[in-house]
Amino acid sequence: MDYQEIVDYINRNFNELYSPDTGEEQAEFLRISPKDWKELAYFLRDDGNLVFDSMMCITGIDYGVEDENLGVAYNLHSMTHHHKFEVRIDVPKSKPMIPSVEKIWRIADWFEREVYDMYGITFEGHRDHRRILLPEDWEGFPLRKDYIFPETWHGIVVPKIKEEWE
Amino acid sequence: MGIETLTLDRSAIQGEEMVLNIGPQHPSTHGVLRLQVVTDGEIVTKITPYIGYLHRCFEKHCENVTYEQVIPFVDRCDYIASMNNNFGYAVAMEELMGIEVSEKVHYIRVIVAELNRIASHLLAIGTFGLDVGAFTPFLYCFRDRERILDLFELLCGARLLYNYIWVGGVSHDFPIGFVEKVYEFLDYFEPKIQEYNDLLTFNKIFIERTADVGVLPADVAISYGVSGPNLRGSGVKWDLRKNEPYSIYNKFDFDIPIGTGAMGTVGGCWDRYYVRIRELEESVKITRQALDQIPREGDVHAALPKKIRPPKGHVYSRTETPRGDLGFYIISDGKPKPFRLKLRSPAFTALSCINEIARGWMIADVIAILGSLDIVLGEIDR
Amino acid sequence: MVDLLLQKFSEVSFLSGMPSALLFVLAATLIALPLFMFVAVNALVAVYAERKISAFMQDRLGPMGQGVGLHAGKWGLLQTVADAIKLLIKEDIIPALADRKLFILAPFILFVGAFIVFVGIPFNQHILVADFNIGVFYIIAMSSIGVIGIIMAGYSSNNKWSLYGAMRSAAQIISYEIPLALSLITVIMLVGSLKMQDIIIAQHGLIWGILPNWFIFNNPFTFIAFFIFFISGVAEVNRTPFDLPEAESELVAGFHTEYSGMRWAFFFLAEYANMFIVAAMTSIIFLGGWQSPIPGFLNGPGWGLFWFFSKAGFLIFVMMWFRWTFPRLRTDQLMQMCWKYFLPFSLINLLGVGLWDLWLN
Amino acid sequence: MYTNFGTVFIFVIIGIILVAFPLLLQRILAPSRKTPDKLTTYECGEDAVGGAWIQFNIRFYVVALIFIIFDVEVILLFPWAVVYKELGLFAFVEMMIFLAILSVGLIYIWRKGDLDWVKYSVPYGRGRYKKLKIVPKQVPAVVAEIGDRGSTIVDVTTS
Repeated sequence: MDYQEIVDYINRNFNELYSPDTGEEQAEFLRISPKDWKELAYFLRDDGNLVFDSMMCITGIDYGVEDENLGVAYNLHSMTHHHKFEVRIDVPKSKPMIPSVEKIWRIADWFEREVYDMYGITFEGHRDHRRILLPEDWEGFPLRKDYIFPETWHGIVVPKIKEEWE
Repeated sequence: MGIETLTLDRSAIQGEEMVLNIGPQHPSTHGVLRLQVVTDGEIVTKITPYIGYLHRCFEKHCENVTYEQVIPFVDRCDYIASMNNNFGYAVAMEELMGIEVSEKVHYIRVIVAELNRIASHLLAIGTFGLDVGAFTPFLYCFRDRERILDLFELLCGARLLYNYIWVGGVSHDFPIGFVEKVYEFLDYFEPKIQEYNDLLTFNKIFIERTADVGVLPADVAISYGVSGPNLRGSGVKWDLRKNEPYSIYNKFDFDIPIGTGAMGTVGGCWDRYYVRIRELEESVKITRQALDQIPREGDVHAALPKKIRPPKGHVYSRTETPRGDLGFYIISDGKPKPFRLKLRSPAFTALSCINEIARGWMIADVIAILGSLDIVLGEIDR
Repeated sequence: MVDLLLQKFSEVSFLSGMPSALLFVLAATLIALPLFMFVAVNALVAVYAERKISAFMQDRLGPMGQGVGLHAGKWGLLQTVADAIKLLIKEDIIPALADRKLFILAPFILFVGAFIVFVGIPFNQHILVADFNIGVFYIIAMSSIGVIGIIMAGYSSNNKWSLYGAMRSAAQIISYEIPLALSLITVIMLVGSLKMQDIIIAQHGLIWGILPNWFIFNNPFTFIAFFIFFISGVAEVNRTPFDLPEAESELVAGFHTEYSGMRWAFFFLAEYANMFIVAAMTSIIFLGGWQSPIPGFLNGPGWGLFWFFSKAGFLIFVMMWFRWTFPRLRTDQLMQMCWKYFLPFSLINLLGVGLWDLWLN
Repeated sequence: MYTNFGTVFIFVIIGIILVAFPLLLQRILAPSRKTPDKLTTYECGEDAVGGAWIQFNIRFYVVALIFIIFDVEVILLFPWAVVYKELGLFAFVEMMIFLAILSVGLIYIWRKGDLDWVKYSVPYGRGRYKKLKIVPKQVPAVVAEIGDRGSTIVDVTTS
């Protein structure tokens, strides 16, 4: 199935709940709200026509300093039917909470931890919700666009690079 | 998806549980990985990997440099297979920008990528042998890997971090006589595979140590996003070069070796190891075909502006590196710097399943299982 | 040897007035010093040989040096000497949490345990420090003192890796001692004496006119016993594929992780001394010791030394060959190999040798 | 006049002196700049979690016991082997009966599984338990189509 067929199929099963993204990006992904995610995730994995048994990637996105949303992109792939799909969930920066799919695709465990580590998005229901790449006591979420680099860490001075990276 | 929980037979007398750190300074963690294991005697009951010792903020860096300048950073992610990483990034960028590169560039990329795959697998095989205590195969592998590095040095001046495959082409054409040298290497290398088999693969002790150990069933592997030789070792015939051909891989005739459980259960360490050995042969096959067909004439650069400005949009593209699916999620906002660049690392996903498959085994087995997963910490920590 | 020296002393005028106990101590010391030198030189040579052999097996050159300046001498001959000097001037570190007394004592026990075994080894017809009437038994007994040193080292370091190494070593060495001793007994049954020289002399002559009458060729059961003995011996000295107590890819350095400098050097010396002991014992018991392969050919005391060292040297080479070609076994496989294969086989061997002997006589 | 063991005793003393001498030499030659970090126990670069002096499960109590039995047996065998040629058939039969009794013990321990290192189970595959009952797991149809999934899940109830 290609992208359009998958969207239609989901809409048939979910009562026309989701509409394809119509933003200016000519993007092929489905934008949903966090509350529907868990149910959809089970459907995507277990439905006989979709069988997205493989989670390729989870990417956290910060839409910019002005934008009030953070996004998470889930890239799915089916090893059975050889089709792909992308789901994107936007959450407000004030309350970044997304249900965890760590029990559905086991790899989501580490990917979600990484997104939390870098963007501070909390994944509800994650059994091991910790930082993964950064030290446990790191402050702030470095991949956010408004992240301010720390001067020191545990007394170690971070060398300042004067010139612009270009 | 069947994720079974481990049950322990606690009828045997229990000692105190000991918390043991394997790494970051340990001979066989393949970098600076720390595994905190809970052991009961020699048996490991729980493994908690701690990563990030090599974290270099790759993704944050990428947001601050232009698209061309990302390539050296990509090199430094998987420093064992830099060519393949460059290749993956170039493929992703070309998909994002919708450009087509010339025939010759495709051939050059395939040849260097396959050579680097051989080099990377040689390292994996050698260090795996080292992990189970065989020292000699390691040096044999390095001897042959050295020849590939010499070829790359001739090609682009660097031995480890090549910065060779660029967006829209490669940095420069093959030097004179390079094709003949590669032929020469392949003729030299092909009989050597038998040497590894004699020395290590079919050694009785080696089989005892690795077959049946650390079994990774196919469904668990897919659920954990394990890819590449590790997934194929579990008996899943899945290779992006064949299933989702990128570049010109559909022009070549090659097989996808999978784990068959010849020496034990499908998906054991031995299967993962043997898939790599078999892939050496396949890579030699592909390289030979590419060398036979490569067009002599042609430009190796696409007509690109000095500063690449991809159109607004996003792409998720993945390619097959020696370690598995290397994915790039790139979002462009039309400026010369990436808005967001995420690298989906195959070794990251492979390592995440270590607690699942390695508990219940002994310390020696945990080391062997870790070796068989062939992780590169530079790529895990990015 | 001691008696011989005492006899010599009695002929020297200025020594004759001294008390005999003092003379005895003097004589023993005069033998002990060269023997110690031998142990040290043995380690130097063996380390150099190991480096070169491993290098040639691995398609490289090993230590080399040429030209002027600081280097390891021609063909790297001075490499091990440089190593020894480096170890001597290295800082000696005892971890703060370690059990100091045991930590210091361990290398003494390990090394002295290996050193006194040399008392019972006949190098040729005459060079044998003390010809015990229980010679073989003495060597078996003394060579297992080393394990106490290993356990002590591992335990006292208060390091988890060392503890693992020590525990593995304890289980391994005590287990392999049984097949080792049982295959030794097959030979003693045929000789009827525990004296080392008697065992060697019993191997004089030829069988079927072609093969030397060594116990390895004596009958099919001693042939098997030879292999059990040798492999168990390799396991006793913790060499690959049985180097679990110091498996560097698993246990970092096993029981001697915390040792450095000279203290570590004595573990090292003891390891190579033990290697020599195993090779020497195997060649004495199964390969005719200092006897020439052809009776009456090149048979003097000097040639005796030559034959003894070439046999032992070959077996040491085989041990190195093992090390650089085999992967390492796992603990449970190691134990199973001992208890499930070697032990039943050596019991059957015992039965077989008994029947063979009864049938022939 | 002086026994061979007297020589051994002197060798022990000389051995101790010869080990102590280089250690003293090292104390003179080598630098000694101790720092608290240098004196910590090696734990792969991390701070050690707990010490090593714990109750350690070596899982070899039974083997330790059989070792003692067999070692005593070996000691008994040495004098027997020396006089074996003189005593002939009688000694042989007698000792074989003794060995047979011990072997029964070995076989018993073997059958009970005490020679196997552990009774732990592993999550997937048979691992060390070649004889365990294999319960074929319900393979999801999806996965079955992807490739030959040969691995099975072990029933962890040891027989």
